[in-house]
Amino acid sequence: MIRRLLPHPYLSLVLIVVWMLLVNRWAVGSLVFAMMLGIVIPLMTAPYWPDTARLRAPGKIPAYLGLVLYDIVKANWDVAMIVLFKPRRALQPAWIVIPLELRQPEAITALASTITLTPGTLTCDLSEDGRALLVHCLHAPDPQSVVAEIKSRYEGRLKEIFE
Amino acid sequence: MSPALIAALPFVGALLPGLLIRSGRDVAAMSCAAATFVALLGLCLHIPEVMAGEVVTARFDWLPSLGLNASFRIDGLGLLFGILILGIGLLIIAYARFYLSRHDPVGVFYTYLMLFQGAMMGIVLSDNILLLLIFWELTSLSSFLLIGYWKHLPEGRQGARMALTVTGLGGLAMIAGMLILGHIVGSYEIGDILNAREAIQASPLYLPALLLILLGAFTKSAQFPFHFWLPHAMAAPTPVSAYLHSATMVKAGLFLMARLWPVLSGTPEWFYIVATTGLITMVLAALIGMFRDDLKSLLAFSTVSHLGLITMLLGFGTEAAAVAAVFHIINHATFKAALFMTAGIIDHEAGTRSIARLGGLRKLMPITFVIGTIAALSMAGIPPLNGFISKEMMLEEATHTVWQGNAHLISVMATIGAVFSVCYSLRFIWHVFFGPERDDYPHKPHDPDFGLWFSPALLVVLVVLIGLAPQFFAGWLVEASAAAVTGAHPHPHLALWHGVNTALLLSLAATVGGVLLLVLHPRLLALRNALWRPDAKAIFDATTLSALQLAHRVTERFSNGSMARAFAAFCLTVILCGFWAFLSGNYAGAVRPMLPIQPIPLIGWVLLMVATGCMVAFHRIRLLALVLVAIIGLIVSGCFVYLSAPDLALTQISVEVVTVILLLLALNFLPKRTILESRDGKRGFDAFIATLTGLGFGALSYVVMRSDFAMPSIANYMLETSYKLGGGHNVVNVILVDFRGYDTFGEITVLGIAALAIFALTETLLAGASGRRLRNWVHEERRAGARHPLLLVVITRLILPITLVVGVYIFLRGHNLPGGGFVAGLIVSIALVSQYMASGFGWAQERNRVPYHAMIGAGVTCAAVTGLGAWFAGYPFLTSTFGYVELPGLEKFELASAMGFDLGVFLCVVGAVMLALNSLSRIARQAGETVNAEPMDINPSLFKGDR
Amino acid sequence: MELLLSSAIGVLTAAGIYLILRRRSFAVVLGTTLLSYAINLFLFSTGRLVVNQPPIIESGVTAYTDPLPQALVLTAIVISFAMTAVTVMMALGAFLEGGDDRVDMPRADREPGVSRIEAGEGR
Amino acid sequence: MEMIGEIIVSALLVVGGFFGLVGSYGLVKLPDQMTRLHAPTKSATLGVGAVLIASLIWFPTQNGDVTWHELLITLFLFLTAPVTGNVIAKANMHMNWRPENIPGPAEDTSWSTYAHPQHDRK
Amino acid sequence: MNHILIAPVVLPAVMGALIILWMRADLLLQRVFSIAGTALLLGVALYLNWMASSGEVYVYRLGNWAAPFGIVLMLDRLAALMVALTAALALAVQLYAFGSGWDRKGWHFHALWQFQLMGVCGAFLTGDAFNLFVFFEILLIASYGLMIHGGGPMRLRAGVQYIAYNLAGSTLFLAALGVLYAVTGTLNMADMAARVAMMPAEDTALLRTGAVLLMLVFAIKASLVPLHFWLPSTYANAPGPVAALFAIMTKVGVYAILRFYTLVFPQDTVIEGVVMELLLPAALFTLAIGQIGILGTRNLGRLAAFAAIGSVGTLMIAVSQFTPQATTAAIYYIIHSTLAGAALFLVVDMIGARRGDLWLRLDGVMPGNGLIAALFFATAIAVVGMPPFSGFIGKLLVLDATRDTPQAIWIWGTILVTSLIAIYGMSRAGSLVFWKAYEFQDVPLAKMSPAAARPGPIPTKLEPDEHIQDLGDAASPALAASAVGLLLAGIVALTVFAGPVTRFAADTAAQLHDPSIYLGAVLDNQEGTK
Amino acid sequence: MIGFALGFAYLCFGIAMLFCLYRVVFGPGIADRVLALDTMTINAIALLALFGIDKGTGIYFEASLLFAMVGFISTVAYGKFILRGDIIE
Ligand code: NA
Ligand code: NA
Repeated sequence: MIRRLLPHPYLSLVLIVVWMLLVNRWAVGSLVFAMMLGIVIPLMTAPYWPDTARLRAPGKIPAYLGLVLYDIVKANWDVAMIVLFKPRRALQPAWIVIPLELRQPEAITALASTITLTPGTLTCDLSEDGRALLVHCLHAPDPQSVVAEIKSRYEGRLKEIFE
Repeated sequence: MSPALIAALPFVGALLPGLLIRSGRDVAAMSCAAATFVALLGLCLHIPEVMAGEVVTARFDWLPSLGLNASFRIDGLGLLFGILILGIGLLIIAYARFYLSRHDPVGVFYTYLMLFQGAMMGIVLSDNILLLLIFWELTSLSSFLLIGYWKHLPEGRQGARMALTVTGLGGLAMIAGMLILGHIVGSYEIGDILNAREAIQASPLYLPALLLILLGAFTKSAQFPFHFWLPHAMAAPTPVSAYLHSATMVKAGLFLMARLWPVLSGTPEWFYIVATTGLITMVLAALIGMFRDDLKSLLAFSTVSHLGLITMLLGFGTEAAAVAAVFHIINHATFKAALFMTAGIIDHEAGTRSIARLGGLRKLMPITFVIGTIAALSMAGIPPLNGFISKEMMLEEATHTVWQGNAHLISVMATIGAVFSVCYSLRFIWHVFFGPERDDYPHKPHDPDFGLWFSPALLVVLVVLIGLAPQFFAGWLVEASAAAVTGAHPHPHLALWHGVNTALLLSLAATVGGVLLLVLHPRLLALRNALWRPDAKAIFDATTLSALQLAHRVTERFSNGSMARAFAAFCLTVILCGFWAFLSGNYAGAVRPMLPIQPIPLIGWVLLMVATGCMVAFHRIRLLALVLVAIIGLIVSGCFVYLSAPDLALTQISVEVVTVILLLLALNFLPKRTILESRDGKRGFDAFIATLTGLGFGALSYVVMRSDFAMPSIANYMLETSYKLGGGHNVVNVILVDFRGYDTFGEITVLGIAALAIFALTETLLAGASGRRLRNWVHEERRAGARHPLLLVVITRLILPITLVVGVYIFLRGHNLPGGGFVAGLIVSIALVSQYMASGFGWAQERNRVPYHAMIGAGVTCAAVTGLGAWFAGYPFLTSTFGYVELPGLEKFELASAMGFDLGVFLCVVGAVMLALNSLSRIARQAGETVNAEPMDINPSLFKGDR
Repeated sequence: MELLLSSAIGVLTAAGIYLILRRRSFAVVLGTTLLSYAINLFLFSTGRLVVNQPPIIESGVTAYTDPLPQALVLTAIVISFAMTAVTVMMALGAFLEGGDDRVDMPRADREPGVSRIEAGEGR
Repeated sequence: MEMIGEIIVSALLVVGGFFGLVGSYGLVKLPDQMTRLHAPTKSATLGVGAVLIASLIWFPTQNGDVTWHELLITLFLFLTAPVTGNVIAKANMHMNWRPENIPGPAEDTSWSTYAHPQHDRK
Repeated sequence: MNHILIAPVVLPAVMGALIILWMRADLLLQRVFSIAGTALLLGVALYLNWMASSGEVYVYRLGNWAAPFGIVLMLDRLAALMVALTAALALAVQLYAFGSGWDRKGWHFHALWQFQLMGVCGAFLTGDAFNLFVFFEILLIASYGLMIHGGGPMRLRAGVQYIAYNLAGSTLFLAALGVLYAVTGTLNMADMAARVAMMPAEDTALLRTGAVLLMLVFAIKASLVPLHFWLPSTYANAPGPVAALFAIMTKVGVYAILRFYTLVFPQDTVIEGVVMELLLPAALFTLAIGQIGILGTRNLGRLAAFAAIGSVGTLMIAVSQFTPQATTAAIYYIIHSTLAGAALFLVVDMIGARRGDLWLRLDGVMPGNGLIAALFFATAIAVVGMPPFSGFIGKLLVLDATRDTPQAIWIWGTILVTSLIAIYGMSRAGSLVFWKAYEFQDVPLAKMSPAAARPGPIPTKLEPDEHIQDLGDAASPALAASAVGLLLAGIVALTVFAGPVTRFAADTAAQLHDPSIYLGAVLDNQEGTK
Repeated sequence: MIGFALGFAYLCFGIAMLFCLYRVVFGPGIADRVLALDTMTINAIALLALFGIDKGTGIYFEASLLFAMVGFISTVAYGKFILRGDIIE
């Protein structure tokens, strides 16, 4: 019953937050309306999200987000320096392949997004069998270390959260 | 019987053959004859009154403001022509019954004939010149139909068109002439006009009116130089020729001259134009007629000649000449109709009308011989036949007439004309009936049945009787009609014998000369064949052909299907007219101060300029052009934000993205590049026009922005009352859903219609040739495998619901903040589009439960019903109301009826956008697109175990 | 600012007209799109230019820009969107049916018995 | 308090402006299409993010109204940036790169951009 | 407040919406409801005429807003007449569409038809300049849909031209409205009139520009040379009944010119002469180009289109005089040319269905059919303005109304000379089409079934899970012919009752040329509004 | 101080816009231009936010939000067009 009423509970939560951010007012009426939306809209869009995302350890999400945020700021600075000061010829771009252990689409998406959002790396493609990500690095003198860092720093954590 | 009824009877008769044709040819003919007979009877009943000098009138108001009324009159002239038309008409109906073959559609023939008869009766009985004009043109039309009656004959088609063109030309001139005449008199009633001789002849417009009216009369009566159409009208069946082209229609011109004789004649202009034209026509046509080989052609030219004779008489402007003219009208009608019927009999029985192939018919066709000979002798003016008398009168008048101080010119010329006339008349007799019998006639000739010779025989009897006792048989009619023509009361004494006078001597000379010419005919013919002579038909054909080609060229120039030409004309027109309008007014100068230019708007301006320039430079790379469209749209939206129009910015940017998506969908099937086709010169010209237009419009907008409202804008009221009376803080939204909600109602209808049109077009395309072409479609471009990338699909699963929430927010807050039903609809559409882009339209569509058609219908209905709701409160359509509602436990919120309206807008927008996308997607699927089973290409969670 | 906007309107118009004068329907569509930008800006500017006075009633604020042209432009935008959609579709249809995306009517529209190849109007 | 708010906001604005500029500069400076793709999707993200956060902080310090709208936009940008980067990268791969010049994922497979989806149905 | 004023707009709108909502897959239902809707519209229109005949001008204040702030609908004699003409024309032509089977050659014919009527009626009734634009767009977009109904390469190509040209026209419309608003600060036509009358004489340049640009917009709709380029291919390629309905479309432009330049910009205001000086030469050229086109074209469909242009020329000559007498003539001619033009398009369509094409060739004769030939000749006579039909009377009225103008000689000369060209062209066309072959027996009318020969596209699905009901061979040539007969009957009635009609037209013209009642109705006495 | 910071940020994003324009004009590829458009959108959002701070109003929030959505949708659309031709297959 709950499953049928709330096909994607986390989505419902997100929507409630989004509505409250939108109306910009903490009032009971708004919350009630937000909850109505949180129920109705996922029901309406449920056909387009047929399978369900499982979260094994949702509690670890904030820590992960903090880590990513920190990495974004740090990497931004690095990339800025590269852009500003590194001569074109000294730039060593590289394609790297990241073998995936994650299986859930949502988890892979999270990983890919993290890679893209942290400057210097960019998720370009998924392999045909879904077991590897193609990542482009702006400046990677040592591509293998990048692969290792991504796998340990992000994939591992995401695996804990999702699977 | 009322004159109106007499004029109407033939038209009633015209309906009968159509209704009765299934009963057979005889019934059709009988019914027409009956109608004609009744009309004739009705007319004759008025003879006593007319003889007593009365004018019988009937009048119905038709279009009094114009002066066009259905007024009819019977006076002597009308009586004369009426008797001719109906009397000869009766004979023609009988004659035609036997003349037409069983293959000819007789019902059609009689209908046309009766239409014509009615039109003629209308002309002669009209008491209003505008009404007369109507009947006048009707004769042209019905004669067009009759000449073209034998549709298989090309000469029939050409002759009919020629007749219509020439008489149509005259008719149009006459319209102008009659309108001028009516303008001078102040009335179009003939009764009034006939009393206004002084006013007319004193008017400066007299000459134009005269010329225009005479142009009509001359073309109708085939006067030089419009004489050429009549012989070509001989393609009509002989009964038609006999009726229209000898006895009636061609006399309409004469009738008109006679009708207006009291007010138009008597001036030098009249004399020189009319008499001279008549004289030339008489002589020239007789000369041509002498050499014609075709019997009907000979008769046609003789008709032209005789019409010229009568015209000349009318042109003399004296009462005696008018009497002669009237009398000759009668005589000519009798003998010429008889002659045409004779020619028709010969054609019918011998199978040819060519004089060269005839001869010696005297013994084979004795009855025809007698009839034809008597009629032809009358035409030649041989006593004691009626033609002689009127010709004598003509010569008599001619001797009294002085032309430019020359006392003999006219009589000499008239005599020469008479010589020719005698010649062709005798030739008709001699070359057809006399000489040896031949053995090479197309058919073995013999006299026809009684039905066919009865009518001409009757006419010939009249020829003889009038000749022998003119005063008894025709005097009264001539007197009455001459009285009507001249307006005086002449008492003509018609007699066979006037004693020996100049006219008789001239007549004698003419007869002798005619015989002499007949003897010399073969040599003259050879001489004439050796001479160059203008071929009127060739000239006419060349004229019409070049007119046709000219018209074609002009038409091509003004509609050659070139869009660029159309647009160039459009731009130039707008620019020239706009400049002219501006410069011809008073410009008070720029009054409003300008806003200072800030750096960021300046950068925006640079962006816009460069992007627009790139657009022109790169437009042939179509995808790039679309990217540039998006950039321009972005900057324009930014401009709206900067200049205090947040709602505009929202709408502009969301519309732009949907537009780009539609364009991308279409571009998938269109060529990806535009070929460079225009030459440099053309591009230069286009650039010139574009620059001119841009300068003009830019300047206009500058002037507008620097000017002030001449009077306070109505927008101030809206700002004041938007919240108080409209219940919304967002004035733009209140204007949209309340002040000008009706506009918005129209606007969403436009959107809905657009989607319907797109859908309908798609279906048509798919069902037609395009559908077949699409089934074999091969995409030009190499395609990647990334159909539904995982990343996109997963993110969209979040984006879609979030965007929907945003849509709800924008929808609800629109009345007070930027937003509203329209933008919300677009946002929801965009959200759905993102879903379709992620997982494909087909896949997503299968999960959609709302038909888009229904959304559009429901949207329009919802808006309309919200609007109509106001009726129940007694208010006009779209009157909105609002209130503040408080539900327990929740804070107060506003509920405006305009929200119902906005909901309609919302539904319509979503339905329309989605239906359009649906259509494009259907095209793609027709072109071999498949529908994916899974929402994403690669779903690693579905792959179990190791690879 | 008025100069910037009016010159922008002029340039958009000129570019739009130039594109409309091309011979292929896609360019014409692009041209009409540019033209509609130009006209929207123009219509908007008839309320005269004002910075940061959006027509949204707030207490204490007295100066607002003219809201009426904005409402008119909104209507115009929507309508021109609908028109563009139909034009695009029709251009696509004409291309699919006729095999080329010219806008000029071929001679076969006006002359009997002219095939497109003959008239030099193939793809 | 107001002063501190102003300082933070100013700092965030400067930071945002800097990264925004650098991101777009990278678009001009970087040598090929793949490297150019890095600059804007990152620096611009932080650049805009900083400005939005500045805005988020600015309003409460000025008039006490808290507005969370900017957070929403930031969220939205962070959510969508990976997708746009991904799509443009794929487009680049499709248009400008041959599969041979990119390291392959494993034996027998290729990157999805170069693959052909199998499970389509008519 | 009389709610019936909004009916000519809401009725077709709701009818169109309902057709989409509930009957989109059922042609029979569509036919029934569509024709019922049109008939009802005609009834409403006649009632409106009865109302307007009192001489009063009725106002309907939408949203209950006072003028000039809200939008108003205005009913005067002219508006009522135009609405009635539209409804009558639509009814007859709709019967033809049934009879010829055109309505089943594609989708949404009836919905688009109703929306087209909505647009046309709305344009006639509105009293607001911008709302006029909106309704122009409605009628245009519906006409785009109708114009390409049935598809085909040439028709679609012509459709692209039609829509592109009119997009440019709409752009110009907005520009003109923008200028007028920027000067007068209002959109309500009556209010604008009042403000124009008070306009200072030293600042007229912008107002003049706006007035002229607006005139050009209407000139496009009316297809005045040199803004006529869109018309020939459009009308010639449009489906017969659609082209026939379009006979009212050019009249919308003419109506708007009449309305605006008698009400808002009458001749005696500061913008004096600005329109007259342009309009008359354009009208004369239009007449000439149209009539020359009748002779110069090689296609019967284009011939009908050029005839439409020619009729606009004659009409605009009368309009350009802006005198009550000339306006009377114009109003009479509007009715005449609408009926005659529509009838001509229908007859041409019948010929096309019969003959396969419409080229005017020597060998292009159609199998004889007396009825079609008779209909063609009757229509042609009406169109070229020969007696006995209303075209002649209309022409007389125009000639009569223009005789005192300084340009009379040009006007008369052009009208009369081009009439001759048209007569020759029309007779040539008719004789080429009907007279070449000689059939001894007529092919029965029943064999003429245009749509039956070419079955329409009937897709299996409209939207998912929606199946379409096919009426099969739904064409009825007799119905089609009677529809033409109805139009001709209208022409005959217009001829016979020319007196009463011109009296009505004169009253209408008088009302137009004395806008005080109109202005008073809108601007004074606004009790009950918000 | 905030004024200077605002001016600096305005300038940065303004110049950033011009940098994007450079890529629009000189490409060379279509993907470069799409990327430039995407970046422009983001810069525009920043400019909107700056404008809001400058004028002390939150009224332009909806526009920013919509810019973000539209930037995303159009970039994906162009990308899909390059990849597949049909963007909603
Ligand atoms: Na709004
Ligand atoms: Na992005």
